[in-house]
Amino acid sequence: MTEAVETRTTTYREAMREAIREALQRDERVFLMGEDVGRYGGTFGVSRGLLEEFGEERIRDTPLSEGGFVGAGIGAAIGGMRPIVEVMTVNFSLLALDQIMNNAATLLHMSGGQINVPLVIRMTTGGGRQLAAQHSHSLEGWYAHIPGIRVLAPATLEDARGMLGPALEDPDPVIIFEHGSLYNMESELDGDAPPVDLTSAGVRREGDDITLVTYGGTLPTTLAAADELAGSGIAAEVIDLRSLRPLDTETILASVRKTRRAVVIDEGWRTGSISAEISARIVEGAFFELDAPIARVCSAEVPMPYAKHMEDAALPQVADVVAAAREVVGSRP
Amino acid sequence: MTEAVETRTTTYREAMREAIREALQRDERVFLMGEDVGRYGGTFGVSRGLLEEFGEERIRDTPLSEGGFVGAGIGAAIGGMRPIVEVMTVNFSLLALDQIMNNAATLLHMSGGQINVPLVIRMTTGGGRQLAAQHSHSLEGWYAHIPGIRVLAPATLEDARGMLGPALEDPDPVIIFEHGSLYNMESELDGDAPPVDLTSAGVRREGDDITLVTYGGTLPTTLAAADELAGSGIAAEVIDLRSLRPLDTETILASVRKTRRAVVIDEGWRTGSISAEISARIVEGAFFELDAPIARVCSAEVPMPYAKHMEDAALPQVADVVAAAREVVGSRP
Amino acid sequence: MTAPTVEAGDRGAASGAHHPLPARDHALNLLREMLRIRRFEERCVELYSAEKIRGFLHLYIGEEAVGVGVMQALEPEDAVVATYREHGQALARGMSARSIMAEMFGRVEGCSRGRGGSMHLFDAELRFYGGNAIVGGGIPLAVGLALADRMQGRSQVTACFFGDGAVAEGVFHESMNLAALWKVPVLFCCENNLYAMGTALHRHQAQTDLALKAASYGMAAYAVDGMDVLAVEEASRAAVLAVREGHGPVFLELQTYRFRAHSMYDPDLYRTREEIDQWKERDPISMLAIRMEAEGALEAGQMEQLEEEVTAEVDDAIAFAEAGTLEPVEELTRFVHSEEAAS
Amino acid sequence: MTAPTVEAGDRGAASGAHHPLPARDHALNLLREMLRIRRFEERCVELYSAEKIRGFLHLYIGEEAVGVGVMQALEPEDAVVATYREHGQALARGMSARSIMAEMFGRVEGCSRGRGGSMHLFDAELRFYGGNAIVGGGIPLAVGLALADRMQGRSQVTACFFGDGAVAEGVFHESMNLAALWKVPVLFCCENNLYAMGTALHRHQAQTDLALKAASYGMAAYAVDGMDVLAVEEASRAAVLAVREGHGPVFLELQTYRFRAHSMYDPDLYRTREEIDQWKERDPISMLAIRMEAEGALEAGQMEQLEEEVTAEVDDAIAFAEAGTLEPVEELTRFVHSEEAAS
Ligand SMILES: Cc1ncc(C[n+]2csc(CCOP(=O)(O)OP(=O)(O)O)c2C)c(N)n1
Ligand SMILES: Cc1ncc(C[n+]2csc(CCOP(=O)(O)OP(=O)(O)O)c2C)c(N)n1
Ligand SMILES: [Mg+2]
Ligand SMILES: [Mg+2]
Repeated sequence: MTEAVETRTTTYREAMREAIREALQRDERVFLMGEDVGRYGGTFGVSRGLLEEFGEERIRDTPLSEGGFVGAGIGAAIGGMRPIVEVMTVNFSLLALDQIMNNAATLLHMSGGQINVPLVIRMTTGGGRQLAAQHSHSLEGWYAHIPGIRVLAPATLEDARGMLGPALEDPDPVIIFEHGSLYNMESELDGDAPPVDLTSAGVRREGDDITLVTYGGTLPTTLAAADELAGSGIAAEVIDLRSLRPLDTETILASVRKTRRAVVIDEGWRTGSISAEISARIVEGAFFELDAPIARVCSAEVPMPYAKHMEDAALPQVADVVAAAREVVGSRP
Repeated sequence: MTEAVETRTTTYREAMREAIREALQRDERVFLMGEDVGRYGGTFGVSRGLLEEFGEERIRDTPLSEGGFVGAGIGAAIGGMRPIVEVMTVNFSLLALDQIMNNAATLLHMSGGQINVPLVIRMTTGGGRQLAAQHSHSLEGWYAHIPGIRVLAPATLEDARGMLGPALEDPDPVIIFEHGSLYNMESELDGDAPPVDLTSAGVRREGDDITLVTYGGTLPTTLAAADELAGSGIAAEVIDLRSLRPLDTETILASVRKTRRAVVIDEGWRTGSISAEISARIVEGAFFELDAPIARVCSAEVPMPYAKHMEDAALPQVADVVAAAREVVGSRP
Repeated sequence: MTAPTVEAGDRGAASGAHHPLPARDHALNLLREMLRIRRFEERCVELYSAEKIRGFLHLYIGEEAVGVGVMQALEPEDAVVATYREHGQALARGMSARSIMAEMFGRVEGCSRGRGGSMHLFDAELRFYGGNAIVGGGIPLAVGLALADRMQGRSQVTACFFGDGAVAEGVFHESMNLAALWKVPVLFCCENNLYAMGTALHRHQAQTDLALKAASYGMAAYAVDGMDVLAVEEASRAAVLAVREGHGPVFLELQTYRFRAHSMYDPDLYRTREEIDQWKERDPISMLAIRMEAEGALEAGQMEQLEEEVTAEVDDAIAFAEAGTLEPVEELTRFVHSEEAAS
Repeated sequence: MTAPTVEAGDRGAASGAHHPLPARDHALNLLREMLRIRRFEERCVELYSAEKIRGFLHLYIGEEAVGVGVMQALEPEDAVVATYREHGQALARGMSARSIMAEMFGRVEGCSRGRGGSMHLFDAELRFYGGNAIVGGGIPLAVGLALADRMQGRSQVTACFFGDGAVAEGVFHESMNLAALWKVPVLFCCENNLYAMGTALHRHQAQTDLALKAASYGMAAYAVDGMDVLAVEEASRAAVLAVREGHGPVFLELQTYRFRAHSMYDPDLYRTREEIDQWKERDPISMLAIRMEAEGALEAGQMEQLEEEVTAEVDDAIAFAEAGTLEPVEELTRFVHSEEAAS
């Protein structure tokens, strides 16, 4: 007798909510805390309905005190709970960065292995919704710089649904970045949703001519670019990093060794973005197998403007990825 | 009749103090503010004596409120002053990062060119003094990621003395990183100390075999490594970035085009350090002129341990630079 | 053994009845200013639905007495620091409806060249320093602006607006301490509308008496009826006078209410219809109009005339915005640094 | 029109005379604990000069009554969060002089394997959670630890130490509000030693009455004579009782003074010799010893015996540290993540 696996069409937002709900059901130590996660239902609606289901102790609205409640989440994790702390957006996480860097990421090593911090922090990231300069950052690359934490960037419904469970099982801090433009993304999702692995990158499309490396909000852009490139006979392999720390260098290098060419795409400001790290690693690991310089498609180095045409010009677009890939493919010494 | 240019032996600390004193003398709008800059004389003694000379309005001790007084510095700059804000160390600057990113760096662009912020922020950076995990960060690479600010890293007495003046003349925010291990560095310094340029990297040693790119606290390390390499017949060119934002890509590329090999050295944690950016730029600009992969020598990806032998193991050492350079020079496909 | 105590200033009286109506022209002006904000924003809602305005849009409707009342007390050379909910302050400070509307349309004719949108209105000439969308982010700026004024021997005042939610942010506390310690000329204007997004005051503040909290910094602090423009004006004038004379900062808790949702994205599920309706009975615009009528300060037809004037101004602003142009994309990197930058 | 007021709890009396001497054994124990800290740290100074101890070293000398007094009120299952000036708390909490000294020698036998040094002492078994060198950085941790206790239905208390300087940090304010709002079982222990490095209290706080400031969060707050170990113990016991019973957090301002410079780097130029000498007249150790003698609770020769015991303990700790080994460099990356990490 085979069980029927139920599949339904749902959204990234709902997949995330489902993951949170399941975690709350499975483990009494889990609770969700952050600004407006309760009565408001979450700024982006992720936690809508959970307050009614789980009550205000476990769906805990906080004051506007990013440093304070992230620090409290760290303390609660040390104290035996399994907090999911929602920092409304990465823009505001700067106010909690000291706590994340100097406590969450550091306590275990600094205490000689005594104090681990089983904390999950979720935040929305990215631009594209005309929210202007103070609400459009993509700073996940900064977090990927910090030893002691794991950084995840689910770009599919499977990952939105599947990453939280294993993240909560990690004895150390995990940060999950949800790109704001993904919440309404719809697709089919299995009802039984097995947990996913947190360490390896995913090959989202196979191809032999060039490797396109990306993650999160620019995965749809990159897949669209690969489609377009296919139209002109360029077979692009698309790698979704999934985990930004640790980086799955092996999967990237395996692909580049095959294609001998790479473009890295991310929404951070170009200088010092995570694309630079990917580029440096490819050079370190596959220099002699490269046929062309590695290109990066990133955001323009400007505070994000409000006007749509300017914001579009600042963010990586399908045409930018296509153009960069074409140039790399055509590159000759 | 030629004027005698007075030269004297002094320290990096005194050179910096001299620069501050001169700025205070020259421009009434300049004032210094930060934790313990006054009565204590500055944590690292940089401002000792200035309170007595300029009074407490202009040498302004602040409470422990990094976000608050950096924000106040931004406001004062907008209001017509020329503040020098000392954030005691880069470790504590995380508490002011929101102000630096979302106000100082952003206001001009976001206001359509109306509100510029002529602010200078100074801070100590780096490890090597057994101050452990919360006092040994090297985060200047993060600051170099932010559009709208200039980031400087004086590594010589000339630059310690000469960069502040032009930084204060910049109508936009400038951040100056002073590596803690440099303060006691002694050398000769001209009495008349002409202001230096803030945009170009410096070639601190010439060589044809390999380019070593670094800045700040790792410049002495790198120069020592170049000495050692010279002993075994490898002529290394040493580039001191001086400015981390903007980066003087041209000087780096010109050198790499000559040597065809490069190692980048910095004290940040390897993943996502500024070395990755330098590597990516070299690949973008001189890929076909490279004979070997670019290597990076960075800090180990751990919170900095207290014990000396462990800290030494975590930080870039002369031997590490020498080994990396040898490997790059010996690299074959 | 003494029990130390903090005393906040007197609470504002609950009703405007205690404040004599000012000269007819001035009263009419207050009414007009509030009406401009109300009608301007009502049109913004329509324009948002029509997708002419995008991003986040936070309305001031219901809170007009606060911005209008405070601005009466400021001189042209004073400074203002506001939040993302700042249309009201911007209009009352003298920014044109045209430049604000064009900004929200993303036009280069907008006050910030279309780069800021609703949350980032700027006008350097009016010393209107934004438009800050990080909650609490503008507060230390105000301290610094005031410090600069004092260090340069000017008698200017900086008015700094923020919400009740901002009182939970660390930077609020740091700024209050700095301002009180250094006795800088800031007027702190806390717009207590009882909610930070969907979180009610008593759910985000252990001490809901915000004036009292401010007083614990050794600062003069007063709670004021923020639905009564006369009360706000009076309190602001007294406060600004004290600040200007060098007595250090003053804190006003302006007790008000937003009639609309937090932003256009907010389903507004955390308040009851009754609560909102109760507050609407204290609508600052109708309260003033009714009182002026009762005291013979508003003649028949005058309200209609005001409405017409205001409608014309808003229509004109929309037409201006519609006719506006887009900043050339080539200018994307302009103003990352100043054009006169040293190098 | 009412003037709202905040009332802090009664100020602690200025002298221990109001607190009856406890049972002889207990009094002797208090004396011994303070003496351990004093002698331990005096040797640290020598060892620092001898370059056996490196990095930053902050001494608790003069403040011993605070750590020792508070610890009397805690049970083994309670938690402690401390600062970089935490030798005193660590010793009084029951960490061995050996493990602390070895830590400062950078030995793997140290409480943090030599990775933390003086500023980062940890002992998970004693629920001693650091050793935090970011001023104010530990305060929200304490709120979270207490929240975890409450959510898990335990009646533990978390004692959180920090200095007067930390009161200026935003995160202090955020944490006070969270703790009071959620009524979590934290005992806030503010070690007011009148200076934050070289900056005197009145130069960094607009409101120098710190208990009063805490009270403005609607929290019980008391100022206590921090040079009198009996006063500290009494206040702590009462406070811990209230906290444990679920009445929410309590704030103790422990008025004390450090007899030494801020750290070994500090030239200590910002205080007068007279001021220091005046405080030394209220040395917590000699005050208690003199009183015990006067009341017949300290016999002839007992002090000498205590000194001997303590000297032996410190000698032993130094010998232990000297004989200690270094963590193998291969272990540098160990414990960046937990060893049982999922993947
Ligand atoms: C630092 C920060 N955290 C969170 C947000 C998201 N946010 C925007 S407005 C708001 C509520 C602010 O409430 P309040 O200060 O009372 O102002 P009001 O909106 O009521 O005028 C929140 C949580 C933000 N913009 N900045
Ligand atoms: C966030 C932060 N800012 C600055 C410092 C540097 N610093 C270390 S201790 C100290 C003074 C703290 O004073 P206080 O809180 O009164 O504690 P005390 O040292 O007097 O015990 C300062 C400024 C720091 N460690 N962390
Ligand atoms: Mg509000
Ligand atoms: Mg102190």
